[in-house]
Amino acid sequence: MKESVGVHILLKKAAGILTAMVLVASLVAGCGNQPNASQAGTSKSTAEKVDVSSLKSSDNQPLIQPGADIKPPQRPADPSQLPKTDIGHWYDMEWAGWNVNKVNIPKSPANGAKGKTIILIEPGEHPYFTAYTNGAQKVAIAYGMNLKVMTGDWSVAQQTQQVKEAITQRPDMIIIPPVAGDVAESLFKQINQAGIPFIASNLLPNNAAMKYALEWTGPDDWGQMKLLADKFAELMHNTGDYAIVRHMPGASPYYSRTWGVEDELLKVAPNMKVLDAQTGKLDATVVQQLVSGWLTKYGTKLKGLVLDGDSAEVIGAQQALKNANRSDVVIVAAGNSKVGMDAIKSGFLAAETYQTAEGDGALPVYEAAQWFEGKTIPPVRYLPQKIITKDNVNQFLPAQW
Amino acid sequence: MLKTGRNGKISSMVNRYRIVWLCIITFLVMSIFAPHFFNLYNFTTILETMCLNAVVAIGFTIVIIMGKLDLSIGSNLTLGAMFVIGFEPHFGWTISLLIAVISGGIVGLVNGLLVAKAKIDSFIVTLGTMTIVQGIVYLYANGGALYTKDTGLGGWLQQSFIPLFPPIVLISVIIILVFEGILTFTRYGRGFYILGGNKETAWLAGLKTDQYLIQGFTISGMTAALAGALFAITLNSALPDLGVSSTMQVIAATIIGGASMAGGEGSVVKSMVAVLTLVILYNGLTLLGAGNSIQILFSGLILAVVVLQESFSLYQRNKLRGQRVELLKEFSLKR
Amino acid sequence: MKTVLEMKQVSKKFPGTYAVKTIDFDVFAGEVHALLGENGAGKSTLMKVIAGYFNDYTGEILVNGKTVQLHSPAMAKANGIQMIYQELSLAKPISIAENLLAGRLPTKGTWLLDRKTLIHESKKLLGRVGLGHIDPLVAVEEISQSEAELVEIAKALGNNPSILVMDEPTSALSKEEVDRLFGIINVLKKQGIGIVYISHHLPEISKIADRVTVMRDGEKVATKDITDVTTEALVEMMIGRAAGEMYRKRSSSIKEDVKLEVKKLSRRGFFHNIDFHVRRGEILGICGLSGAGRSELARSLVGIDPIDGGEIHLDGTEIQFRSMNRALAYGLAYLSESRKEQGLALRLSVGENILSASISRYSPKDGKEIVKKLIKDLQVNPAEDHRMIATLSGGNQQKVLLAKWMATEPKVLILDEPTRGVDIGSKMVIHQAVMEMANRGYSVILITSDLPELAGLSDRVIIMRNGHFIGEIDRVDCTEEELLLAANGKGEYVNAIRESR
Amino acid sequence: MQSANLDELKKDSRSLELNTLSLWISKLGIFIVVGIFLIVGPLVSAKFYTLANLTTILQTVAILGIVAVGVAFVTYSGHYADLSVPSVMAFAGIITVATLHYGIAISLLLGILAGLSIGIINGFVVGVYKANPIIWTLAVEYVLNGLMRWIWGANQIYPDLHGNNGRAASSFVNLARQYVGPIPLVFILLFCAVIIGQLILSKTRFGRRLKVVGSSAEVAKFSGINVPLTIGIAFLISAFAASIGGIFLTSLVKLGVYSNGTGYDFNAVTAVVVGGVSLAGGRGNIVGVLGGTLLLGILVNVLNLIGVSQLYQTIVEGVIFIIVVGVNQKSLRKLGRDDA
Repeated sequence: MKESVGVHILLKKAAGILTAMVLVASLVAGCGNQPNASQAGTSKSTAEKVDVSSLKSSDNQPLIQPGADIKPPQRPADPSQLPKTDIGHWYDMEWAGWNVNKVNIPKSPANGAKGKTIILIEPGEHPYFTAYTNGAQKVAIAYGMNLKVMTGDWSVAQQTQQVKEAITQRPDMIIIPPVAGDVAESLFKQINQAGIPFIASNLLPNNAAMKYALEWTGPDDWGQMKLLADKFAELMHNTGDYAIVRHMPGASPYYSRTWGVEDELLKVAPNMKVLDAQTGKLDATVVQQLVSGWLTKYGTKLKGLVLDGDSAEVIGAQQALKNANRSDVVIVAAGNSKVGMDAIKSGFLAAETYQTAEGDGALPVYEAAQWFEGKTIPPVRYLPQKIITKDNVNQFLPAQW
Repeated sequence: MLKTGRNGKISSMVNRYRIVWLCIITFLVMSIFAPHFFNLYNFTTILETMCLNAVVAIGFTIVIIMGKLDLSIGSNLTLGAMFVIGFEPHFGWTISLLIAVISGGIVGLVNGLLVAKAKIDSFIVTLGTMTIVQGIVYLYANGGALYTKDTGLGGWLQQSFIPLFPPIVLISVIIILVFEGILTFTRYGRGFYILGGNKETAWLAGLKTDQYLIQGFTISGMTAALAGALFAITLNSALPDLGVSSTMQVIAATIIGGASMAGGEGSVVKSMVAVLTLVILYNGLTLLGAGNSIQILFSGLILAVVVLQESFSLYQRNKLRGQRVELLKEFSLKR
Repeated sequence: MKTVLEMKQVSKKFPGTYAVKTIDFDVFAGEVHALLGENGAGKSTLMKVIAGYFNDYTGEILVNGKTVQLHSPAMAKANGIQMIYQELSLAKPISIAENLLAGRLPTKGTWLLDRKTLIHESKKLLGRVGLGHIDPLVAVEEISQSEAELVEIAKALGNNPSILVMDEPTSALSKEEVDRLFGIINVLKKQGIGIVYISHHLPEISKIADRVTVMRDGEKVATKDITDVTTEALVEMMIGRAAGEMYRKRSSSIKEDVKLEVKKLSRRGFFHNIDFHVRRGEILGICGLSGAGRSELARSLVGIDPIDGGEIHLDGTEIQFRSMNRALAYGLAYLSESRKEQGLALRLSVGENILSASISRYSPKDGKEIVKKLIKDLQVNPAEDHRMIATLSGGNQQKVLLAKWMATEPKVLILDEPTRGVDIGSKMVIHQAVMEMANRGYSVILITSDLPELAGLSDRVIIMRNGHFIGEIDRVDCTEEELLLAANGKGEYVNAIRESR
Repeated sequence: MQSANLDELKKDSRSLELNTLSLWISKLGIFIVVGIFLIVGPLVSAKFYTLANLTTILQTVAILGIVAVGVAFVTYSGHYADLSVPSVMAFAGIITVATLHYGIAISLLLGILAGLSIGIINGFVVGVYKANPIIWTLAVEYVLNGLMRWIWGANQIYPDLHGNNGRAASSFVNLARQYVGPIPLVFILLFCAVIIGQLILSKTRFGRRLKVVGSSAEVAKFSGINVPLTIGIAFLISAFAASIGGIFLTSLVKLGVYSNGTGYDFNAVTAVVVGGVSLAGGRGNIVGVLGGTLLLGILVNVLNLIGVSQLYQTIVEGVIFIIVVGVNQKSLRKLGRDDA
């Protein structure tokens, strides 16, 4: 085959054209696939009140539910002095945002929600957040608001960049579920100083960060874990030792889903002792090795298991328990994915907390709409807390993610 | 760059400064198409975002020039971030910054010793230290995040006294230019190129090859830790998994920038321009509304195209190696 | 004559044996002192001691009368000792200038690089070896092999050494380039530099050397002036027994039938319109300078490189092949030029190397047998097939390489520099084996720049120059002078008409 | 010159005597370390040798073992490692789940074919164009990961247990939980992979060609070996093993998502290198890779039993990894088998 000497230069041109083509293609692809296309509001005129109570999440639960009106207890004198096993020690983390004086909060335009643009900065791609965005989209459409979504890659570096990019676009409102609670403060400060109102959501940031936000909405992780602990104590008849599979180090559930349970149990069932608490790194294999290690080490002394999540953790625990053919262990978990709901139905999982992902996404958009209409919104608003067990699991099917 | 193409043809000019063309093309495309792109605030954001990976790329490029590989840059970056925030309350910024950079240097030193003295492949050594340092970082704040009360320095770093160049960008660019100067214009710097080009030549020229290896890896550890520390200061906080995604991004950028894995070729400035290109691409795509998946897709495509173009042209050049020009003329005469 | 370098009772021990034992060796200023000996005679070890490779040698070394320690290349260089290596030691991706002045780049101030002086000085050095026209900032990977050899020599000259050690400097150079090198050496001699010259080319040594030292098995046999010693005496000293006539003409058993015929074979830019044939049992030599396209022709004959035209006929029928293993199946084998890069895989054992070209030919059992047989036939020493090839001497490695290609039972075996850098003893064994193969009906094509070998072994020689076939010497007893003339395009065997077409 | 008198040529003076310790290390290699931990195990916890504990150890590393056997071929061919393994695993898993409605057999086949297509691309670019394997497979990892996230987004693709093809879905889901007699299917697959891999490497012609290519690609080219094809097959085997591993992993976690294979690239390299396959190529064997994989499983188990926190474990794993590789490399050099 005849190779002309020119092929070398030809290839260089090809590489140049290919790269340029790839970049132009991004324009077309870019606009197309994100479900952010703001359909022109089909909603009625701005004045008319929008009824969202009819909206349903895919597990046919009402999308916007009145959260339990939980009031924070009195703040102990100096929480850091209290031992970790006393719930007061975690007061600032648990009740972040309640008693903090807001700073430089913009005034509401009070001219209705219709036509407003909201930018949602998702921390990263995960099935929970796909459902979260669906919920947010439903409410945005109902109010005729334009919701643009940016997705990160679970890294602080990426979210920092996206916050700045969101500010560049000068939206009317930003909704931001932070990648990490403790690191959120400098991001919130930037949005606040740019004069853009924003609502924090889903992950509890630290107390100091809350003074910049209009409001924080999301699950009361500490509260629902206490509920789960009460159910766990009831199922264990307040006796027997247990172990906890912890969340990823660095994220705030790392604390809430460990100490929330442990401190509550110390109060409710003092003679239930925690044998060990280790991170499962949200990985089925690591959880299996961890649980199997506990079963070998503690044998029948280990009566109960608390899991920080219900997908990879449930699968790992199932494998380990099957190998040790132990079916006497009472297992409870947080958050309700499809795998977890199946495990409840099959009886492997005794109970788990209900956390509506779509509701988690819908709530801040709803609150934004109220704010646009000039209503006052509370500093913190929780999602409803429910415990799913074998008998009420069917109400919550099919699972949202 | 201390090297010219033999034939001086445009093609070797284009090839040598390929990354600059790529950067300009990306910038133009994004300025035309991406909304809200063309404004001062966004440009400052782009430059600030570039700093983290560009400073990490300094040390990594030096290691690539030596013909080796350093996978531990992600963990060193996190180490720097955690130590600077962790030690600040006790010692203040300057000393904690020093501690962070020195601890990164120590990890680099260990890498260098294992590669130079124990003669273990650098891919393996740095894979091992990556896991170890990641463990240390988690252990340091027993899994938690760290944050500092004194947010003064962080604010100052991002204050744009000069438009477009806040202090963090100035510091990063200056460090990069200093290293580029050392690598191109000093005898010490040229040693890295000769070591990467041919280890025996360096040894026979009397260069202390083991010293260069150890110093190269130590610099890589220090610049990674410095980058992490500066980033953490702007954030006033640090997380144990801060540097996870940086490792691969820096490797991709350095190769796209023109460094070659075989050693003896690469420049710190070109790696910075490559990081800038990728950041412009990501920024533009985000403003166009494209999700994170498309950004990963594009950085992969660009890396693939660069690797393909380079290996294909090398493949062609080897085919024609040794061709005698006068015979070519004669051959075409006959047809 | 001032002694520039003197070694007294120098020895160097390797685990288990003495590589070099109690050597006295001296070099005068302005003298070329040749160092001769078989591989494994300790010649290269002695040379490395001088170059500062080892820090554990015993005995005393004096440079210009002063005792010195040569424990690292830097120390050797400091004492004015410069090495020129057989395998090139240039860094390919780096500019020529930086290679030339490696380790001592000129600086302005303490460490800032002085670019102007760098370019100026490297241009001067390149001028001394006739490469003045090349831009010193060009990368070494973009210049040709022979240019790189001359850059290597320029680099050594750069440190204005008082002692220059040259290890086989002419092995890859053509006749013209060798003459230019000898010119440079004579200039250096006049400048009073003492040169240690290591080579296997005996005719070369008689042309350039003033004194010669012969080593055998780690010990010095004798040091003689070149004038009062003959080539035969040298060979006898080297192998320690009667050299006999180096190349005994074998009774030619050439059969009439043509084994391989090539018509109008060409590859754009490498060789054009090559016609020749080889008969069964015949050894056809190809004579030509380096760069004449002989190796490229061989590579195309066995399918490593493609061809752009012409036909190849084996046993009368035309054969086509696009890959080397198709060619091997037809029985065309090629013993390649460089043993280290292309010939033997250093991390394989002797047995694995021997079978590496005929993997699909032998079952494991037959494989073992053929390896044993070939190790015996070629007297590979040590004769253990599981032994690592890296631990064998150069000569024995070359025998293993020949065994590798004999294992493929080729109809036509092409040999490219089969005995370069190989000691006399191994060279004999290889020649013996090649002649036996020819007697048994194999056809052999011999490409070599070792003219005595070419003249001695070939039954017929074709001549190539600049990619063209320019003539043929159809006489068994052709001499080196005729070959040399023909390779340079002169002499009666070259018919000018063909070349000008 | 009679050939006779050449015989008394003195024996080559540079013979190296082999010291027995390094001979043993290179022979047994990793199994010595595995043995040490098997002794330490019971000291740490009496119930180390219970069936449950051992099954868990093997089960948690079975999939990694299968993938490592594939990657071992790439390392053995002298091309470092295949960094596209995580995406290939996820891709094969997603395709299998997405095509379950055609029935389990066809969907498995399609899943494997999807993985193999990536292997063909890798094999072609690295084999023919000699692209740097680390950078090229890294680029493929990025592109494939980006593609999967763009097409399937982050929503998990569930095997639809209750839909019309529930049977295919349920048989898929318990693929990873299947038992053949007392032994889990995934063990059998691991041991088959190791045995077949070892046979391919040591007994077949391809294996011998791969050894020459691994030691020196240039020498292989000049020995008539089709080097691009041999390298291509090595990448194909890696992709094949990754696809099977990916399908089993997807079956284990009951859902297909782009992030399924995360972490398997470096863990596989760890198992391969600790198992004695040297990065320089042409050395080591597949049985060693099994040893390396088992070591990783036992190590984590012993550390859990001792009660070492997860945070410390990564440090211990890293330190042991470097020590084993260092000892391995030193013993090879002492045997004069390695010119490193």
